Amino acid sequence: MVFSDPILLGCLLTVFLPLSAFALIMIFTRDNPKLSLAISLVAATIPLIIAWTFFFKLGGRAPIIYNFDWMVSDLVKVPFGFLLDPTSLVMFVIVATISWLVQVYSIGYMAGDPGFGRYYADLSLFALAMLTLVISSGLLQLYIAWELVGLASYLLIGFWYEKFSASEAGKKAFVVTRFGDIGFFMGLVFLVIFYGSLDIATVNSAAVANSMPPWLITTSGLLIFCGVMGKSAQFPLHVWLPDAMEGPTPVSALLHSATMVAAGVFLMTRIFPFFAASATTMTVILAISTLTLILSSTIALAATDIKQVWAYSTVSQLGFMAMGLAAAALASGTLFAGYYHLTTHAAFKALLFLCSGVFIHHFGTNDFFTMATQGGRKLVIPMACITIAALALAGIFPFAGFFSKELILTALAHLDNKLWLVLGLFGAFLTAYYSFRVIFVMLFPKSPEAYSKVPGHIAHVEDEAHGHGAHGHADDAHGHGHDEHHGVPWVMIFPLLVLASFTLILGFCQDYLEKLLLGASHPHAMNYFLLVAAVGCALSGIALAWLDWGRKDAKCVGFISRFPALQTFFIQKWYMDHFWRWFLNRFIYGIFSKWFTYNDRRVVDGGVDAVAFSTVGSGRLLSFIQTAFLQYNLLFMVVVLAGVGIYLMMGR
Amino acid sequence: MLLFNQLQTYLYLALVLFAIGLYGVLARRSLIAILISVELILNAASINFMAFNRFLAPHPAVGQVITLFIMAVAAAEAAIALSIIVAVYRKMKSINVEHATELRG
Amino acid sequence: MDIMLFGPELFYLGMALVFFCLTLRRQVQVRLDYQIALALSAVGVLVTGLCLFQQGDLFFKAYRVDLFSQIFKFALALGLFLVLTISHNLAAIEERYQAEFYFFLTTTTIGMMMLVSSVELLTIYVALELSSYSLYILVPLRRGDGIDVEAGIKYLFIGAVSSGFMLFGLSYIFGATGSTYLVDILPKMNQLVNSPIGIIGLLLALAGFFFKLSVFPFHFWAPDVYQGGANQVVTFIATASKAAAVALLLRLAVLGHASGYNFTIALVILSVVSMTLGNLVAIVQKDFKRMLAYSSIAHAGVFLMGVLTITEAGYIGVIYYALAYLVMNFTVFMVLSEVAADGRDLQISELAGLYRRSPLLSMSLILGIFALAGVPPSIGFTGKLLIFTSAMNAGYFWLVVIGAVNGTICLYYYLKVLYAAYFIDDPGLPVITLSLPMRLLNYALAAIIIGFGFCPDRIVELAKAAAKAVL
Amino acid sequence: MLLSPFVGLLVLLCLKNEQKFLIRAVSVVASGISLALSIFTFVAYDKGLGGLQFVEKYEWVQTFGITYFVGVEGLNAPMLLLTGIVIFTGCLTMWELEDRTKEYFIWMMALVTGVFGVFMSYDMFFFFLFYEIAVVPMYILILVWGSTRKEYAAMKLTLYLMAGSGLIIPGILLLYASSGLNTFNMLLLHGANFSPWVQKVAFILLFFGFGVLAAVWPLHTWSPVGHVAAPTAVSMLHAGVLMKLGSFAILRVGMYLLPEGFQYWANLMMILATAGIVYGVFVGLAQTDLKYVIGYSSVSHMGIVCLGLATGTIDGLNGAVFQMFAHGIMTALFFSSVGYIYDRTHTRDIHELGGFSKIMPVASAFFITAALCGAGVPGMASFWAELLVFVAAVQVFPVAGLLAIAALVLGALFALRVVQSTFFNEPNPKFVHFEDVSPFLGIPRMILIGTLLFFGFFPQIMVSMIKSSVVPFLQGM
Repeated sequence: MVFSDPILLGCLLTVFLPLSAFALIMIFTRDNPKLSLAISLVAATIPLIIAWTFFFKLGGRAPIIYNFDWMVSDLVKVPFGFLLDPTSLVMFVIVATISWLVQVYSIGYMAGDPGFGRYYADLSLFALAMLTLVISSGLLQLYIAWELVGLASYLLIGFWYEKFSASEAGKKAFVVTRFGDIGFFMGLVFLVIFYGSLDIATVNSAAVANSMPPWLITTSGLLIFCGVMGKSAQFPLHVWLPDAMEGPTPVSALLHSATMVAAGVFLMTRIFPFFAASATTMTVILAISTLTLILSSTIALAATDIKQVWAYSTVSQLGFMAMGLAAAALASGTLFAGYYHLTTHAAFKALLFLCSGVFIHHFGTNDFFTMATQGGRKLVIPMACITIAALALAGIFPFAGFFSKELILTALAHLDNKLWLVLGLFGAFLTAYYSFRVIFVMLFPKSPEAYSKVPGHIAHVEDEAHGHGAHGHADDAHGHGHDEHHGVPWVMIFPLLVLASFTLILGFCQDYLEKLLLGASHPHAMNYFLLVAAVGCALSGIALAWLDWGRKDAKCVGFISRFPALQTFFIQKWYMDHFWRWFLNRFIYGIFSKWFTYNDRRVVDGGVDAVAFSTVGSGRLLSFIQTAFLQYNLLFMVVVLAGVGIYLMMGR
Repeated sequence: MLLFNQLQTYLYLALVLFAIGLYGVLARRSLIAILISVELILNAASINFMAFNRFLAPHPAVGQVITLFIMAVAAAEAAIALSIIVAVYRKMKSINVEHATELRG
Repeated sequence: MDIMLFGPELFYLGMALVFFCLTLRRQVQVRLDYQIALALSAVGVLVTGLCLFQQGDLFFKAYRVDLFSQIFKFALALGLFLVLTISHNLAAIEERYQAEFYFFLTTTTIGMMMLVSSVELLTIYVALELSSYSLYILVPLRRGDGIDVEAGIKYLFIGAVSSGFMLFGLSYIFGATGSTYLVDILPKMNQLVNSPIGIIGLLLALAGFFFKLSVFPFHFWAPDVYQGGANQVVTFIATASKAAAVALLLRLAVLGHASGYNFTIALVILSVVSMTLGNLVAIVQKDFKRMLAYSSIAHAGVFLMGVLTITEAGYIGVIYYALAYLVMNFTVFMVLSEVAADGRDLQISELAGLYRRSPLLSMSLILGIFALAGVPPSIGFTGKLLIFTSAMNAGYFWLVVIGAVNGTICLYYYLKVLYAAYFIDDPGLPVITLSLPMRLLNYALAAIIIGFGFCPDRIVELAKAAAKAVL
Repeated sequence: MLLSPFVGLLVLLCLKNEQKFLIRAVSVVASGISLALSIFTFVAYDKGLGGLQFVEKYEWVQTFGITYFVGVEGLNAPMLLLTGIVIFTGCLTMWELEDRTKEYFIWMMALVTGVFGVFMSYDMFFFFLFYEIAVVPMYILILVWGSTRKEYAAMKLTLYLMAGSGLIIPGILLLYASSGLNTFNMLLLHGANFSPWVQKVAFILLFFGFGVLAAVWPLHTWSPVGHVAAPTAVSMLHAGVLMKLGSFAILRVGMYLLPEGFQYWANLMMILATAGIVYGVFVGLAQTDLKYVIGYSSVSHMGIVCLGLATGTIDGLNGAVFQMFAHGIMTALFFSSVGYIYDRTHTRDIHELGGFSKIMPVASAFFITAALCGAGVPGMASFWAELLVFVAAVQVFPVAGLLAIAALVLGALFALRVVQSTFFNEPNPKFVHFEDVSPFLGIPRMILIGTLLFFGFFPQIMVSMIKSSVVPFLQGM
């Protein structure tokens, strides 16, 4: 049956090839880099082909659903299945493509690393999980894949586990996303109990709204959004994503910018009608995502680690997508704006990371000021690509970001409250500023002394260990021997070019994609005011960046240094890390854990021991009855006998 | 009714004897004195048997037989007790019960 | 009069005569005495076994021979035989007294055999005294520094006072009912308990029997005697003597039950106190035998629990457990006397390294201890469970709860023994070698403890028939 | 199946102390046979037919209504499989044992006989008998082959469990006595009409009695101490199988025979279970000894089992039994990995260890897998179990259910904290020279992981098995 149905076969292959690649590498070929690579690449290429084939063959057709029983208990019925509709197909393609590109890229990036095999195994695991997530037909299956994605992320972030910061970051990522996932899980449990099915198609249908009271929809919607918050790094659970940059850069490109973190937003699009059924939910989402946008953009202003900048940029863009979706839902629009931004963002952000990876690989530092002073712009292709990507990020025509951002802003403009739009525009301005801060520094490097005033920047390599956090030397610990700076290998350049071309093309695929996703293209009236405002914000951001960083006699301090308090606030990341650390130490370890342990040792266990000791003690006490003196014994005997006798007489 | 022809008289007599014996057992410190007190208790029982036999029993011989048995058994008991007391004296050079206080706890 | 009815008693009487003659000899032949004793007691077991299914009355119906009595007689004969098997090295008793040791063991066995058959007050009294007096003498026979005579004197006086009480109580019962036959007394018990004379009589009478079983508050002799007596003598007291006492109590308990609710409550309290006190005090003991003495006090409480149900199930349980107790207690004492081959008192800590010194003995020790603690699959567990079951069936819920809790407490000190035997090692202590018969004995005991614990059916059926006879 | 460890025990008794290889081989073969048999029953059990299968029944003591009555149904088949797997892997794990090998395996076999017996018995007498047989050898196993305060731990564990038995005996006997049927046969007792008083009293006695073994909060303190002291395979068996005896017994004796009592006390069960889940995680967070950490995670996971039982729904029971199975395998894996590391480094302090992924990648992979399973990562068997339990719990006790789910976050933190400090970071130079798990010793761990993954990917095999009995079970209530 499987073989007679090529579509099903394709789906199954997509899932099981990476799985078997993971298993094979983990069990057998971990210590053989070549073979591991081959296995993993095969397992990445075939899904890629399948994805594109499906995309073109099935694009316009009605959703195809396969369902098999996975586990059937009583109330809980978990099917294992596939849902191929435009929403999943687009994401399918994105994931398969970037996944494949990153695998290719990593050949160069990770060459010589002792954990090469393990790296590819983990990538395969990720591919398995992410692809399953994308094409799964039920929410629970999606959740399972979601968790597995988290697992892969954990393994990949902590890939260089010898480093404390890396393993710590992995742990943080897992636990923080888990925090959100719990909400997701609770939401699913609510759905199971009150609705009975987790089938995506059913959940999206109107039946839900009819069978569940509104408060329940709101509650479960919000709970599910908790999962989105965790995975897509929305405030206040965004803290893990910047730390996740401890992982190898290709991983950051794949997981922590393009695909995995987008899974949250993908989930929102996946069950968009369900979310849209509750306005409260959507307002909350809108508020949170806007806050996230502003927060992360401001933090990015002050970051000196190139990956940190892009990480916060990712956070802000994810917030932006969520804003788009929420706004669309509130204004009864479509999911296209957010989804489109997701697509374009995947391309240009992956590009940004991969380019940065080239620099990091080459210079052995994450600090873009150092890269700049060491001649970063001499790597022409990466420099060009990174500039393209930054332009897209800033939302400049004709790059992809321009179109998708404009769509989201349009959606925001449809809202009654124009505050959202203003904040969105402000975010766009900040985005343009911080991305071109990087670009201008790299393009027009000054002398190292010029950057010494930049807070957080480490001027001398020797000082790195004392630098801001441990991020200063993220990648040089794994020592993959790039001391001789030979040219950048083609396996690393090739993905850059592919992605750059996507960045250029995607903007003009808007109509095609919209038609694909929504069935029809809505030629929307260009809101020229908005257009001007958006581009204006972006350009002013770029201009400000030029003033601060680009021009010859730039002060190289950033406009934000005029407000020292704010600057510190931003450098300290709004004290969110502090908050969580405080929360963890203070409440979890300090109060609950400590006192429960104390209680366990002293009260519960102590009680048990007390019973034991008092038993022994009473034995010792009672043993005094047995005196050595015969007549006391006899007396005792007589007295007891008399007592019993009296009792019997009384009771007569 | 004569006092000595009443069951109660003998029962009280036996009870008093029993009490004296019991007191002796508890109060005297000499092993031999304790032994004698035990014999008093046995004799109290004997008196009871005889009295009951005389006044109540359907079968006239039972109590007397029992008493005879008690006397025999008491003799044996005395013999055994005395022999052990002799052993005590040999090892402890004392027949005071207060000196036999090794085992405790 | 069918001689078979009185067969076992007659046989042991003959055996006693043989040893009486042997005691009169001038020169001492220890090995010969031992061989004769062992051979005769083995024959005795055989004889008793042959007489197992005899039935009838003797001596003007003062003496009842039924399955119940015969089972216990068999147990007694077996107990004697077992004790003699570990008497091959009587280091604790001077050689010239060893013939007397056998003699008195035999006479006390006769006394106990008579005890389990007696159904008349005077017979009971005489049999009880016969069995006790021999033991009074056996205890101070040990050579030692004086604790033996101290133990003997305490045993004697507590025993004498108790039997004095008993006799005094019996006299009241006799007076109130006009009969000395249990059969005649039983129907009159009901009105008897309403008079002070009846209550006092019954209470005092029970004193003597409780003394034998070492139920609280008549338990004071047990620790001292266990510690002070020679190991073999104590083994006999702890095994056979206990079985006889249980048998006697089973015969008499009907009386107590007939006396009504209050009396039963009193017995329940005594049972609870016995169990708890015995177990608690046992925890703090250092001397192995003394600990076992307290354990026996606790077991007396368990027996009492079964006895006071006065149901067939309870009696089955008690009979089963009495037999089981004989075997498992013997097992422990056997280990004890083998380890303390020179006849000394064994401290618990001196069991150190037993698993190395003699794996077989340590296995027996584990089985014996687990059986005493009521851990399955052992006869101890099954017996205890049967008793608890019957008590629960009779409605003593709290008694069972307390009993079960006590089961936990007792485990503590039993495990301390295992701890010493299994965990502590003293390399200085030599390996213990066992003769072939001893090894066989060990295996046999292990087989019995496990086998009958797991498949109690045959014994239960037997006990059922016996219980029917006595109820 | 009952016989194979028992026969193994007998054969072992006959072997000489010196024949270590033979001793090990015999025990491995014996446990292998029981594993094979348990797999056979699991596979051969006819789910469509349901009910009791492979029944053996003999009159044992007629007077007291004791029958030897064993059988297999959907509830105990997974438990038997679990036992088979754990004992087999446990025997393999202890292959290197040199000290008093023979005795060790004898006691192991005795223990396993008891465990199989409990799971299969349908007669309360034998149920209890086997229960005790399973519990008591622990004392000696810990005492002789244990570590870290073993005297204290062994004594504590045994007394604690025996105190539990002290509650069980009155409970069982109360059932026996008040039914008036003069039988220990559970199927017959099921039909008895117990008065409400009996239902309540007996249930609470049995719940706490068996709850001790199931480490129901707050009766759990023996468990971390015991696990720490016990030798590897014993920890595996103990946490993996023995603790399940307790929860299984609550299900089989308590809930089955006393439905009203269960209804009456369900809320208490729920509260204790939730307390255990949350509490175990919090306390575990503060531990630095690896085995303590696992011990408290067991407390937490057994809380999930108990919560599932307390719901009294099909999902809840399915989940509870599934969780028993999954947790058993998982903990066995945990302990076998820790045991391996401890045997070499002689420390279990997570601050002292470190970087073991470098030193022993395979051993660490085993542990990390277990830790992830413990954190409830999908793809492992325990995820499904927890899913079922949580859904049922939220349905029946919303607050408790949500609390329990929330504790999962901490569960993740809990697991990863240990993984991080033990296996990641720079290796402690003291331990660098140690070798990784040899392929032979890797086999048992691979089996355990394989089981976890197998039932993680194909949960339906397990769930349908359990369900085939749970449905009639609940109908009977």
